[in-house]
Formats: sequence, structure tokens, C-alpha cells
Amino acid sequence: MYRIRRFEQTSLKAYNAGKMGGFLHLYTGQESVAVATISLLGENDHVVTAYRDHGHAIAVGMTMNECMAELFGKATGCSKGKGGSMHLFAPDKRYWGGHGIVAGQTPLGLGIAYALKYKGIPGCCLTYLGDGAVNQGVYHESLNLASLLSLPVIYIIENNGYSMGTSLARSSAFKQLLAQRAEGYNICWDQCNGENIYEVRAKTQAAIVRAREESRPTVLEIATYRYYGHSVADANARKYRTPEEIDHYKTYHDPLLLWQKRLIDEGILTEEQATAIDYEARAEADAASRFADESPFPEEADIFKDIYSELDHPAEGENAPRGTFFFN
Amino acid sequence: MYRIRRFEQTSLKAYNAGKMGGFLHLYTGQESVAVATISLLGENDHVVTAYRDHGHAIAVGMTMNECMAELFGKATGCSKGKGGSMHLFAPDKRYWGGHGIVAGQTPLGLGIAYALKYKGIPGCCLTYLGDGAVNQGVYHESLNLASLLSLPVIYIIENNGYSMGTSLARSSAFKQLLAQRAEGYNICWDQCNGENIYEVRAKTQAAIVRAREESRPTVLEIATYRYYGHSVADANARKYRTPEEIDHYKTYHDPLLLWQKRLIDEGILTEEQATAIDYEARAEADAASRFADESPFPEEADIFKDIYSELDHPAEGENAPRGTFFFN
Amino acid sequence: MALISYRKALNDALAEEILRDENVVVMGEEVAEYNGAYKVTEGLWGRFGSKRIVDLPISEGGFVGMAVGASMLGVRPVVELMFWSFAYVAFDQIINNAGCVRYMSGGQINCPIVIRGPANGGTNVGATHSHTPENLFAAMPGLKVVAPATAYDAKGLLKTAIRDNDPVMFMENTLLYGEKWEVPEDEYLIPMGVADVKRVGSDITLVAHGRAVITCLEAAQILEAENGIHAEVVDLRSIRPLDEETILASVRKTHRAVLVEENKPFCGVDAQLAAMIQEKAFDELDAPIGRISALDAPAIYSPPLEKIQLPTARRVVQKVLATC
Amino acid sequence: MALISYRKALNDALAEEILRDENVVVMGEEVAEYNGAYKVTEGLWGRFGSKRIVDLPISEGGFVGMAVGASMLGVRPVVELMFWSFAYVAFDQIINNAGCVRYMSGGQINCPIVIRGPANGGTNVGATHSHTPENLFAAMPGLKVVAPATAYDAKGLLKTAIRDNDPVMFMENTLLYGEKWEVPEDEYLIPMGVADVKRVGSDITLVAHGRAVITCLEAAQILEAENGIHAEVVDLRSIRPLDEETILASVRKTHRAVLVEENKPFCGVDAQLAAMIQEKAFDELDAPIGRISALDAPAIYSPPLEKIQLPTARRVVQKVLATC
Ligand SMILES: Cc1ncc(C[n+]2csc(CCOP(=O)(O)OP(=O)(O)O)c2C)c(N)n1
Ligand SMILES: Cc1ncc(C[n+]2csc(CCOP(=O)(O)OP(=O)(O)O)c2C)c(N)n1
Ligand SMILES: [Mg+2]
Ligand SMILES: [Mg+2]
Repeated sequence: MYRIRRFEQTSLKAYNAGKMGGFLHLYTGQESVAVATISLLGENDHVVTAYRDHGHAIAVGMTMNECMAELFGKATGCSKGKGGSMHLFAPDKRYWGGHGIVAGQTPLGLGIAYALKYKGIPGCCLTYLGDGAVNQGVYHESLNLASLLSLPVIYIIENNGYSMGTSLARSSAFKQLLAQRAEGYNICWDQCNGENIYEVRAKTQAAIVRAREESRPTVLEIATYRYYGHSVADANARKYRTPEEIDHYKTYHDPLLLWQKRLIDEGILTEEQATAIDYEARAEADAASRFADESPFPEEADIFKDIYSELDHPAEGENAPRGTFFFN
Repeated sequence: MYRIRRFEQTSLKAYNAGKMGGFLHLYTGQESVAVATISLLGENDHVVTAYRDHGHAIAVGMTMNECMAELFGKATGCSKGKGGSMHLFAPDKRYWGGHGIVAGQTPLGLGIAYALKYKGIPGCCLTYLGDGAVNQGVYHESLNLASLLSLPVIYIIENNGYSMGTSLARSSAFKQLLAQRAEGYNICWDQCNGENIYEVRAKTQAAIVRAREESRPTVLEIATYRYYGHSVADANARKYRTPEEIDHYKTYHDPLLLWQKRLIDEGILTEEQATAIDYEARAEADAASRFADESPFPEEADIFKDIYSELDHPAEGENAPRGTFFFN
Repeated sequence: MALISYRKALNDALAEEILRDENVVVMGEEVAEYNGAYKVTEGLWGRFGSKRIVDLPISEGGFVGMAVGASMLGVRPVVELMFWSFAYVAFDQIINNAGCVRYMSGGQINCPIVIRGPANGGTNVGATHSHTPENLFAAMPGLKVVAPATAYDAKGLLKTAIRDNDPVMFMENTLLYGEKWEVPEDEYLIPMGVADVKRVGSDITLVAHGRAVITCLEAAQILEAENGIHAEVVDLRSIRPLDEETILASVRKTHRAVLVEENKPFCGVDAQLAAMIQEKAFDELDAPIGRISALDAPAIYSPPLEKIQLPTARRVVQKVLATC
Repeated sequence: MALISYRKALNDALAEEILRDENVVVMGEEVAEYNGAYKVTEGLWGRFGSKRIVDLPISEGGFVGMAVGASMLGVRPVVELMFWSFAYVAFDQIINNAGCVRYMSGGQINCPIVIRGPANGGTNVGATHSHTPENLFAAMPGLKVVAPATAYDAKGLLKTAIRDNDPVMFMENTLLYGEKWEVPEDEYLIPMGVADVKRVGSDITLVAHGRAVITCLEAAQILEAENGIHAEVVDLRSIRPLDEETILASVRKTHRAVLVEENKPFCGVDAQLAAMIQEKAFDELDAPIGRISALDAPAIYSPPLEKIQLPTARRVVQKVLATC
């Protein structure tokens, strides 16, 4: 969690220094969700998420260097500077992005689960979406398909209470919980609070077992909170919610501090270790920033690469291997 | 109901005689749904449905002539031969079609309800969809919007057990009923059997009152059955279900015969009256078929009309009335 | 005349039409309480309240369809898409419902809806957020497509679009929102289907729409200063209806044309223009019609690269020099 | 060689590729138990079972997205759309996920998906069901678009499309499904991006794709018999990648061209071709490039009128006579 937090603080600094363009959707405040859920994954499990994707990227094991360089639009970025902040990818770590269109990733997660089942691999796909994303039709189509085809997909609704400037109550009609809509599709669902990492892990684990053993989907709603605006450009961050609300969360509900305290209370971690972890994370982030800064931009000719597989591999004949696939 | 049934029987004959092209989705077996629900509507209430739209068209009061001529693709058709069987319209009767894309009409019904509320008119919009249509995302987006904005739309799921050749169980994941998905959006829902017209009317009336008085949506699922294939072209009609199943419905559950018997049992109708109604309906349908047959096709120049309002009304200047609108 | 930003011009147009016609309603994501993602609707909610300025959840397919339905009864929704890129989740509703209902009903149903928002690249938001779909919608008879290049045009065209009885796809540009132009105080309308000669010239015709017009004006200045070439710049303003006559008149005068658009080239608007010009002014052309478009790849994120991907004045100049 | 219907050729291609590669899976509405709405998948479910031939509910956006996701891991879904018109509810998934994921991941992710089904008018099913969106998808770098005109081409191209590593939009035509052509017994592949000269001629070049090729061949016969004009017919076969060289070579020979497509004209494929030809073969042209497309209105239902709305051999002949 320290690594995610420091990575993002450094990226924010770089953003403000004009080192990158476009959007920067910070995950700060929500780190426990990605960390707690992804920490349970094994070698057959996969991840896909939306545009608020730095936390998941670091959690699956991507290096800060490749992520930071991507934010800077550099050739050394994970996507060679082509995707940007919203579109980080690391298929080698079974991390399938980073998707900019709200809920557009929800059927992709389903498809990854489909592929696993098709190949007889006992894995699952954690598919993250926001509380605003639940109102996109394609998510509901995905729920029906997930249940009907019995696929090992786990939808994790990161409910941070807002979709841009719109509060939960103003965007969604529901009875108690967003996850409850899963019932209409005969899908198991559950909920928990992101600040309780043990609980998140327990409930995620139950979903993972359901996926791996029964090949059944789950919808898990996790309450969380974001500290910054929707994106960095979002000057209105404090207009649709009060400064008190944000401060309250930072003071009493910060997942990083709560977890640190808990681990120290439980005797698992010492203050010194925590400080060391934080220090290392800062140093790593600073180094990543320097790495990104010093890396070259792509060349003009690169604009025309990575569009079509065959153009990227012109030498391969009819019987050549067809690119790299996950299964090969 | 006799009028709908005879209209369709005649149209089927005409189809087989090569009088029309494309699809012909017969409503035969489902007539009680359109008739029972639409019979309750007042002057501020509206209707929109999918491509299986002849029954609703006749029920809202369209003439057989204009409908049959439309099926024949004639200039005298309700849409001047431009829409065809799936796209019947009569805005003067507050009938907004006839829509070919599965569930594409579901947000339109919402919009009609929106307009009513916007203008302070205490009406509702009956919006019909099939059991297969519930799996289109736009329907779910509409449910959320309907509840969130509190709009007087009534979704009527005509559950005839099949979407083309796919049975309900093979297309939808759900617990007990499709309508139950409404719960996830905090929308009232109910269900009934289409063959019990009193029940259908009572439950529809409750929804209408809820719409008119509380401006709240409802989802009402009505069990029904179609006798013919999905469309006329559908030679497979008897492949995905047994002839016994169809015969069973025709014999024991025909909504027309059951209603006729009930009215006769209750002393409201005599056998003779029923026969006379049927006879008249047949005569009307035959006359409509002749009318359609004798009507002219559109002219080639008509292809370019009805695309843009201003091209159709070139004389109108800047201050001219802007076409005909329902509110004017 | 006051200098007004493109954004403010749009805002004024909305306010004026809201005041003028009680059926006009502005809706979309974050348009009300948040004042608009790009602040085009700033202040409108405070002024006109929640009936006329309506926040909606992230359900473009659902709410565009809802707006189409409402428009059939005579409400005049002006729907904001935060980005035109998001139209793709509402594509069916736009094409089949907004675009076809008048025709399929034999002219019985009107659909006076405006869908508006930014449609542009150049802001480093990656391929999913940088679509410029003017060609996709202009391909559909039944729809109209407008892409103003200046604050003056934006205001006059938006007011016309709102009063129009047919569905109008109104495409703005985030890179222009902050730019200022002279805009009259008095009310004015700009008809759709009338191109505007933004610069008179005699040697070559540059045709563009949206921000590419600005690029062309810049290129024209360079050409004049550096090469003594007098370029005429024709701004389409509306793509459908298309003012073929103004384009052809210019080509008849200059005998050469370069077409510039920020969209990708394949089946772009300029493909249509080139086909049209060569068909209707074949004997007038002294050189092949040139085209400058975005380099044909998904929009790249990397900021300096995206600058190169979009048409630059330099690229236009080079093409003109190769054509003249 | 055996005479095989276009439908059967597609069916054979699917069966052969299913046998060849265990990752190939055919999915869509009614493709399995019902044997396909247009019977293209007839018998496959019986032969290969529910793992390889998968029925899906009416959720095009969801299942196209699902197929894209599965393809990223190396499954090779061949997704049937009952009509290409229904692609509009899946538009975002096709454009943004299938079309952009390779680029946005810097080439790390492949998306070997085929989406296929009929894309044509002429069957009296009205505007909503008669879309021909080859131009919309061909406009997108990252996607490929194929539209075969014969059973031979359909089979060879579908097999190639299934083996291709990129998303291929494969557009068939219900009016061709029952038509028969000679098809070899032995396996063969037809590369994408290679046009086919379906008829050699010297006086004018007709360029078309899909069923319009058949219309052109008919027109060519009439022209030969009635007017002594020898028309060359170039069948694009694949629209993206586009074989510009074969088109240009023909135009260099004939110096005249008429482009024919069943799509609407505005920003259609032939707009792109006309723009390209006039640019690259300007001095070779002895007359303006002519275009024959569907009459520019939503597809009309009325059967005799829809016949007129689509290009007819007669209309092509008239255009050729006006061009020669
Ligand atoms: C289809 C679509 N519509 C709108 C947007 C613009 N947009 C991006 S994020 C967002 C809010 C999403 O909120 P939520 O799902 O709660 O996720 P969070 O940002 O809170 O993580 C919006 C409206 C988009 N990217 N895609
Ligand atoms: C988006 C879309 N996908 C597929 C179709 C083809 N199609 C037309 S009707 C239909 C079945 C619909 O079934 P249901 O909703 O149960 O209605 P019913 O036909 O039983 O009245 C299908 C698959 C379509 N018209 N639109
Ligand atoms: Mg949120
Ligand atoms: Mg049904």
C-alpha cells in the first residue's frame, strides 16, 4: 500500500510539473481494495479494471518504472507510451488493463473467465468497477452471461461513494446495496468494508473458491473512499462533498494507517519496519520518476506500430507462430 | 382479440401468397396481453412496443386497412410503406411503434414518460418487451433511470417462454421471475398470467395508478404463449418445442376462447354475439387485404421524403411552426 | 463586439434557447450541480434549476434513448456527451431510433434532439477518449452533423440546432473551449448547410471543419508569408447538410484543393469531399486533391507524439506546396 | 469442382477451422441448437457439441466483449451477429476493446476475434435491419473488414480471418447465401488485402465489394452485349487492408472508373476509393470517377421500392455510359 501511495504522490508531483498530459485518476484512499484482493491470487488468476488503475498495476507486481514511464508517455512505459494513465497493461502478470470507457472492461473480465473455463484452468478473473459503472448496460449483460454460462468471474464494485461529482444516491436506484442487483441474475453477492483487510480477504477468498471450484461468479461490493478529485484536472473535488468529509476519512479511515496500526498492534510489524517500507517506497517512486524523465519518447514511426499483428511481424510466414498468446 | 387474430390470419395468407416481404412476427396466442392492458388506457396514456406489434396496433385503435397496407408496403400504409411489419406507428393514437432492435424501445418508453412528467400530464407509457429482451443492457439502464428520475413508465414483459428458438431457461439467469430484477432498482414489480384478463387488468391498473398518482415505474411480467414460429420465415417453429406443447396451449390456454367462454359463462356475451364479432373481424380483415392489394406502391421519389423535416416542409420559414408535435 | 470564448458562446446559446422555449431541457452527466465536465453548462443549473438542467447517471444508451423518446412528444432535449467517444455505447439509439424513426413512420414522428459534446483528439487521453466520429454519423441519412470552428459559429449553429426538428449531432472541441472570438450581443442564427469562407484566396482551396479550420488559417498565413501563395479557407461548419456549392465555387476559382480534417483518413469526411469535388469539378482541377488527416492509427497517448499525429499547419503547408 | 453455396462454403470453413485449431469456438444467438438464423452454422452443434458451438442470449454488447476478452488469452471466437445491424449495440466493445487494445498495450495483447454475419439490404426488413456498416468499421485502424462476393472467396477469406491475429469484421449477404459457385475440394486460403479481378476489360474499371460485384458483372455483360464496352470488374474482397495497387493498375489501363457499393454514399467505402484514385492516378483519368450507391435514405421497407434503392445493373450501365 505504501508503494501505491508513494507512486501516486510522486506521479501527482510530476503531473503538476507538466511531465504528463491528459487525466490522472488517483487511487489514493482505496489502496486496501486492490492490495487485499489481489494478494490472494495465484498463477491462474487474472485481473482487469477501469481507468483508476495504478493501484492494481502495482499490486499485480508491475514495476514503478514501467508504470511511471507510461504516465510520462515514454517509450519505456509498459505500453510504450501509447496507452497512458488509464490504459496500463501487463499480460505477463495476468493484468489486462486499465480501460477508459466506464464498465467497458466488465465483459472483458467475463471473457477472460470464459477462456479459463474453456481451457479447463481452475482460475478466476477479478474484474473491478466503480459505483457509477454499475449503471452501464454492458455490466448487466455480463451478469446474465456470467450466471448463465457459469463463469469464474468476480466483479468487485469499488464503492467510493461518488462517480465524478455525483454521489451514489444521485446515480443509482437500489434498495440496500448495489451488489444486490446480482440477485436478479441468481449470482452470489456480498459486501464488506475496504478498511478491514482481513474481512476483504475472507470474502474475496470465498468468491475465489466459488470461482475455482464451482465455476460460479460473485459480485462483491467493497466500501471505500477516494481522497483526491475524480481526476487531477478535477478542481471541483471539494464542491460535491465537504472538506470535513474528506478529512474525516483521512483521519479515521485511512486504510494504510489502519492496516499499519493493526499489524503493529498484532505484533506482526514494528514501527521501524513500517518506516523502512515507506522510505523504500518513496525512494522507489523517486527513482521511477527519474527513470521516466530520462527515458526517450517514442519515435514518429512508432505511431504506426502495434496496430496490426501482421504488420508488426512481417517476416512471419503462413506457418509462423501466430504472435504470443497467453496459452502458448 | 378476434380482430387481432383475424387480421393476422389474413396477413399470413397474404404473406404466403407473396404479397409482402421481410418478416412477419405473429402475435397469435398473445392477444389477451395487448387487449387487456391497452383497454385501460386513457387519453394521456401512451404505448410503445417491439417488432411483434400488430396486436398492440389494432388494440390502440389503428384500422386494419392502414396496418395491412403497411405490411404490403403500400403508400396507403400507416407509414406509407416505409416501415413494414416491425415498424407500425400511430402517434395520433399515442402509439409510438413498432421497433425492430430488441429492447431498443425500452428507453423510448422511458422518454415518453419523461415528457409526460415534464409537461405535468398525469399519464403513463406502457412499454412492452419480450422475455429475451430483458438481457439487453439498455433495458437495465432504463430501469435505473426510471426509478432514479421517478418516471411513469410501465414495463410489460410479455413472457412467451422463447426468444426465437431459445427457451427462457437458456437465455436468462434469474431466481423466480424476470420481473424480479426490478427489485435491484427499487422498482415495484408483479406478475400474472395473460390468460386471466381480469387479473391482467387489475395488475395493470395498479401500475397505471402508481404511474399517474405517484409517478413511479412498474415492471409487470405476463405469462403468455405464441402459436407460430418466431417469424413466418421460421420453419423451425416446432423444433425447439414439441407439437404437443403448442397443441396443449391452443386447446387449453387459448386466451381468445377462454375469454369468450368466460364472458358467456358470466352472461355478458352470447354465443351469437361472439360469432358475429368473429364474422365481422374476418370481413374487416378480408376487406383490409383487398384494400392493401389495390393500393398503389410509393413512387420512386418517395424514397427521398420523410428523411428530414425541413426538406418535407420547404415552404416553412424561420418562424413557421416546427412540424407537428404531440403537445401542440 | 465582445470577445467571447467558444465555451461561453455555447453557454449563452443554451441559456437563450432555454429562456425562449419551455420545451428545451439540457441533460447529461455532471451538467447540473457540477457545472459540466468542461464547464460548458456552467451556471445554468443555478439559474434554471433541476427541471431544465438535469444530471444523469453513466448510462448513455439509456438516456440518449430516453431523450429521443421525449423528443418524439415535443420536448427538445439537448444531451451532453462528456466526450463524443462515449456515443459508441449509445450508437444504436442514435442511429436506429433518432436517425430512422421519422423515416420509418412515414414522416409522422419528429425527433428534435441535439446531442453535443467535444469530439477531438489532442488532449492526451488515449485512443478510447479521442474519437472523432463526424464521418460515422454523417453517413446516416436522417441525422445532421455540425462542427463549428469558432465561438461565433458555435453560438449561431447551436441555437439553430436546438430549433431544428431533426436530430443534430453537434461536435465541439475541448482545445477550442478557451479560445475567444468576436461574438455580437444581438441574437443571431447560423443556418446549417452553409459553409463559410473564412479566408479569401486565389491559389488553392483549403477545406476543413472544426479545429482543422484554425490549422488551415495558420497554414494560409505561412503560405502567404513564406511562399506568396494565397490560400482560400472554406469552413464547412455543417457536414450534413453539406454546402457543396461553396466548396465547388472556390475550387472553380483556385483549381486546386487540399482537404484537412482531424479525423482518421479512411472513409473520413474528406474522402466524401474529394469524391464529390472530382466528380463535379473534374475539369477544373489542375492537380490531385490532397488530403491531410490524423495519422492513421488509434490516438496515441504520448503527448508530443499526439501533436504529430494530428494535422499541423506545417503538414498542410507541405501538402499545398506539393499540390501547387 | 463442386458447386457449393455461399452458405455451405462458410459452413465448411468453420468446420475445417474448428477441426484444425482447438481454440476456435463459434458463438452467437441461435447458432447451435437452432442451427443459425440463416443456417450458416447448420449441423455444427450436432457435430462439435456445446463447447465449440455456443448459443448466447440477446446481449451483443456483453458477448462481443466477452469474446474479445477470451481472445486476449488466445481463444479464437468466431462470433455470429444475426445481422450486422445489431453491431450497433456492441459498437463500443468492437471499436474500443477489439480495435484499440493492441495499440494501447503497445502490442502486448492480440485480439484474434472474427465477427461475422450478414450486412445487407434488399430483404424488406426495414431501416433498422438493413445497415451496411463496412465503412464505419473500416474507418478504424486496428480493425479489418472483409466482404466476400462469392462462395469461393467466402470460404478462403473466412479461414484466413479465423487464423488472423487481429479482429476481423466479416460481412456476408443473405441474398448470396443460397447462390452457388465452384469451390475446390482441397484446402485453400485467400489472403486479406488482395483484390480480385473478376472480369478483365479494357474500357472502364468497375470496383465493388460484396453483392455489388455480382451487380457489376451483370452490368459488364450488358455493356458488352449492348454497347460494345469492355468493363473490367475489380472485387475488393477485403476493404481493410485495401489492395490499392490492383485498383490503380486497372485504372491505369482503362482510364475510367465507376465505383459501386450497396451502402449509402456519404463517407462510404467508395468515397475513400475515389479520393485515393484521383490522388494516386490523377493524370490517368479521362473522366470523373462515377459512383453508384444505395439511394441516400434509410432503407425503405416497401419491396419494389427497396429494389430500386439498391444499385441495379441498369443504374451501373447508365453511369458507365455517362462516363465513357
Ligand atoms: C461510457 C463512459 N461514460 C462516461 C465516462 C466519463 N467518466 C469517467 S469515470 C466516470 C465516473 C465513474 O465513476 P465510478 O464508476 O464510481 O468510478 P470511480 O471514478 O469512482 O473510480 C465518468 C462519468 C466514461 N469514461 N465512459
Ligand atoms: C439487438 C438485436 N439482437 C437480435 C435481434 C434478432 N431478434 C429479433 S427478435 C429476437 C428474439 C426476441 O425474443 P423476445 O424478446 O422473447 O420476444 P418475442 O419474439 O418472444 O416476442 C431476436 C433474437 C434483434 N432484432 N435485435
Ligand atoms: Mg466511484
Ligand atoms: Mg419471447
